[in-house]
Amino acid sequence: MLKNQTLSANELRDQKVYRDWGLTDDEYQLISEKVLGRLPNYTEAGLFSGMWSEHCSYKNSKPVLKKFWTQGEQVLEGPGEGAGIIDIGDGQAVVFKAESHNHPSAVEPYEGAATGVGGIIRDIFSMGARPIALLDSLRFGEPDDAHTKYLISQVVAGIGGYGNCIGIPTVGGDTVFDASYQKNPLVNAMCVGILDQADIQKGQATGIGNSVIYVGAKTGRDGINGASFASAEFNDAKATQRSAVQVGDPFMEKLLMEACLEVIHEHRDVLIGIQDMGAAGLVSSSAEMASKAGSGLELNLDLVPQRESGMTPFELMLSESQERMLLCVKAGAEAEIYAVFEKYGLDAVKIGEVTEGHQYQLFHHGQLVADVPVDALATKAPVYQRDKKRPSRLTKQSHHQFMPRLVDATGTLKKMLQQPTIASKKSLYETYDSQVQTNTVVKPGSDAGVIRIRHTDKALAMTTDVNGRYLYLNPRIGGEIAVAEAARNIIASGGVPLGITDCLNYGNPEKPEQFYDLDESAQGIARACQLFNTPVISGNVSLNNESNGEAIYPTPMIGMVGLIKHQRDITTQDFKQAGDGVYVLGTTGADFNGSEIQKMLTGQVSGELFDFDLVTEHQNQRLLLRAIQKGLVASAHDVSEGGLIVAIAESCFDHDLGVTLTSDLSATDFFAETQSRFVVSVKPAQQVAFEELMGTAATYLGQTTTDDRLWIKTADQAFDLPVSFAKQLWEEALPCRLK
Amino acid sequence: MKFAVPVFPGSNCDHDMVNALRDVLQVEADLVPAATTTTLDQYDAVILPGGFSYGDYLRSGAIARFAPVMTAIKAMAAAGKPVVGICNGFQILTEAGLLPGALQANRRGQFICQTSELIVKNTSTQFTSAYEPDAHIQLPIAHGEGNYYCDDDTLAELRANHQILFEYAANPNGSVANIAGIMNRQGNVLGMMPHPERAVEALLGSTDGLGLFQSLIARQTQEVAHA
Amino acid sequence: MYLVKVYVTYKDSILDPKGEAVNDALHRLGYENVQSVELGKYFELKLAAGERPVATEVDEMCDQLLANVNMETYRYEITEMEAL
Amino acid sequence: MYLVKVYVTYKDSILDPKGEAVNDALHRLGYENVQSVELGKYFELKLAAGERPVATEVDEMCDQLLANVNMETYRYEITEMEAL
Ligand SMILES: Nc1ncnc2c1ncn2[C@@H]1O[C@H](COP(=O)(O)OP(=O)(O)O)[C@@H](O)[C@H]1O
Ligand SMILES: [Mg+2]
Repeated sequence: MLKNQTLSANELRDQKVYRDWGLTDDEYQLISEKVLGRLPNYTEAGLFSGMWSEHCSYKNSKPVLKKFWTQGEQVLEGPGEGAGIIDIGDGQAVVFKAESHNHPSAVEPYEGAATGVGGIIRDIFSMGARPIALLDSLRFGEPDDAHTKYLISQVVAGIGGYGNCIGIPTVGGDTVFDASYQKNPLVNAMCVGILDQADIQKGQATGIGNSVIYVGAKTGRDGINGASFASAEFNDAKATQRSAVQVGDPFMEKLLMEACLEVIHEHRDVLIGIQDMGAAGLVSSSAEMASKAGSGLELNLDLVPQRESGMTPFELMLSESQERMLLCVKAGAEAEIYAVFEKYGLDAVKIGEVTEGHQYQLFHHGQLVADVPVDALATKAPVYQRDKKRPSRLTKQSHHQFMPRLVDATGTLKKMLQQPTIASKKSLYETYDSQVQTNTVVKPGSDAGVIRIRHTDKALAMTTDVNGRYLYLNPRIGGEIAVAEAARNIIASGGVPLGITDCLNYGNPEKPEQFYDLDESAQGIARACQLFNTPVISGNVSLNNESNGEAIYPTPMIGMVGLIKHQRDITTQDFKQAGDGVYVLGTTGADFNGSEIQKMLTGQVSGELFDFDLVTEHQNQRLLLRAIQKGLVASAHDVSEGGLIVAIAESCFDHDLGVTLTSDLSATDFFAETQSRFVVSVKPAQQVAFEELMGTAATYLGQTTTDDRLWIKTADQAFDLPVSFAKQLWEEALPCRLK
Repeated sequence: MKFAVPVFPGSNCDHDMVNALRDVLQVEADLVPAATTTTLDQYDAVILPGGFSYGDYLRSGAIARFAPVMTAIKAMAAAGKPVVGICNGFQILTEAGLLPGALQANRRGQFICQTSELIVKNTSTQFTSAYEPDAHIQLPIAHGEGNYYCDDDTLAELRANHQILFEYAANPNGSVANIAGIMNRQGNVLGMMPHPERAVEALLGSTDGLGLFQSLIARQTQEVAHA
Repeated sequence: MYLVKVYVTYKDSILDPKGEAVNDALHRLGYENVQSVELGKYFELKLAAGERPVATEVDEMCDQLLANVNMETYRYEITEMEAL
Repeated sequence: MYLVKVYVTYKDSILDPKGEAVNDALHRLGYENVQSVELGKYFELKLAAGERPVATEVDEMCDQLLANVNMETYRYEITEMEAL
């Protein structure tokens, strides 16, 4: 697997082995000529390949990420650390981040998904926060072939297997099926934590002579150089050169989490920095900790706890064995720290110390095996400004807006409810423990998951969203909509959006047409974030999601967290009782390009994306929030995929209520995916006040009933079917397809 | 009244249990480490919490049953004090032989998290006296191995002695005779898969778990009054 | 040094839900010839020679931990390994 | 009819958290002689004779379902059973 471990520096240069690790000839030259002034040896070249991978260095995406809006007075810690932090008052803060594990999950779905969850949890507790919730955003091919079904069941099992065992509730996510993701499934996991602001940690190593302590699982030959593997395009020839698959050990991580939080809370006077070992394992965590602090570092690799014998420095430094953390601790305080880990039955070993100067030095069997400037590894990777070209799919796009012709409104609705992307995801999320920690007020199944903050009147709402089809038709507007939709879900749940994290899932940025998608959508995201006052506080980039030259839809997953100031404002999507008034907030247009109905009827999405106005979106959101905060709203559901009719049907299901509605819209319009809309129900006593507040923004449609009947009279046809039957179609579609 | 809640490595509903006891039921409750606790004499009752003790890597509860605290728990059970196991706690109690039978993987092989309707089958016990006979209650379940198994003789015995306290209204996991919770012959050791501690606040969806704790507390208060 | 292979399976009278699931999955994949599947555990232990006979130790370990004798049975094979 | 016994174990280099947990538990119980534990799966399949050779079928079933070839290896034994 990793042959030629004994190559000399010259042989390495001549045989260009570094290319297999993802370093280009130019990068190799830069290292030899500018950074070191000599040829790197085998280990050193390996360190650079890990640290200069896209995953660690963001060398292709940095110019794009700079466009994000990261300010906002609520931000305590923006992008850069393990995770971002936002003030939520009372001396507390919320910490969140998302991480993609697309490639590992495509190769080994159960463990890939599980270790994705494990990794994002470490990011959160390494900041000093206790993880309180998980979300998962999944994209698969159409659930028809055996392999896709296998991927789905294994990925979902892996996410549940890790989260359930460690005891963090999975409270939300989104799941979309489209042929675009057939060969490149997306597995993005998000973790949310809370902390007291006094406990905020940094991943840094300062103070000459202070100790670098390794804690957690032993290092094995798993996931070696995974960072550069994750950054590479898939093709079948490469499949053979994988190193060992990483296996998650959630039990170990549970102990590690408790031990680290205990150190952070009770030994803060001697703890200087803490960081998880994620991509590029030991080298990335240690080099980043030293570089951030402007320190040098020296590690003795013989002291690294090892699961296997005969591991080389290259393997030890680049292994991505899971469930490991790195601490920097005041000299002399080691025993105090060891005692905490010992209590949890975990390894904790001093493997090196902070040194004078700025060199990064590794010793192995008494020999100096690497000696490079710390910053060269951590911050000096080249940054590429990639070429950008408007893709031909956009230049050739038709301006024509697709108009479905509906002969049978009810029949179309029945079919729509069974589309995998529209159908209930209950059979998937029911395998996740969504209630452990006993703070979950709103479980998966509504617009956002809601977690109360114990001993306060507050709660946090959280969601993940993005519709790749919209970005495929217009990356910039699609990017705006992704943020808008996330905000809509937070608002509908009674929350004020606080900020976002993201996973930018794209194709190969070296292709100008792919880079166009990345760059344009980042600008759309940035603009929307500024308007909604939701700064980007953390995120992750996953490029090269391509197979055989074909990229996935541009899919920037947006993870958003909002603050619900009073628990009485918590709102869910389901109609609450018969006799309530049903309204639609926002106007409906003939917007069908990129819609679920276009996909359902034509098998694909095409044409120019419909118009979208961020300002209207923002106004409608504010209006709904005000109505919720005034106590006027019984239920609120954002309108997204499938349009108004799907939103109304979904609102009926939880309490098995019917509706009798009338509208001037045509039956076809009920499938339009015009943005900026909500379905709202209001108790009779509050309808006057609600209508006064809404003015012309909301339209009355009718009432909820106790009848088992969804009945909507439109301008042309009626939707008419038993709610119980609609619900059955919607709930059984996915389990049936996945059998 | 004072409860002990042992923390096994990998327990993850331990804090939930203590929060329910302290914040909602206003009784004393301590977390006690399973590896170093050898006596529970100062407690009136013990509740083994849910979670994945030792990762549940061999069989759920199989490794936990050897934790040092188990000696103290067995002593408590022998002394007639209430011993309750919830979810993983139930699995540990069966592995330890304090309750009959065993818990297997769910019939469909998947973890299930949902609200389950239960029927309270025997209300003349110290765990269920606060419920109406045959009451239908809603409690969350969250388990991958909650499929209760016992042989026919054991089942007959459980029935004859009214040891079955909770039955599922709609069997979610394949349990024999829809069993969700049982007690021992002596009536002081209870094991159940559903999570009463997740159902003690209306904000979180159900308060039907309160009855179990209230039954226990009422019984204990009576005993103190008698003494 | 000994290599001990331990096989743990359900007792005959006990329904094996995991085995059933595998059986169904194999049928769905088109392996109609499969009549039944039982899924058990397979342990490989390396054991240094001690004071007590190996078989006694293994029996004890199985009874205590490796199998749940309420529902499972076990059998094992012990082979002596060459010292390295 | 055939009885097929399939043994699935982790490949070298792959972490086996389950085996580790059992190993630690055995040590805590005082079985200090235990040097290592690996925990794998053990299948017993009953297979009716079909058109294709049994071994071919078993190989396929292992590759497709019974083992995860990314991380596991398998071996099997096939014995012909007496018709009853
Ligand atoms: N993979 C998943 N994990 C957890 N919850 C999920 C997942 N997929 C969907 N859900 C839940 O299902 C519900 C519907 O999801 P979705 O249709 O994406 O909602 P929306 O369109 O309002 O964003 C939400 O509550 C969501 O959290
Ligand atoms: Mg929604």
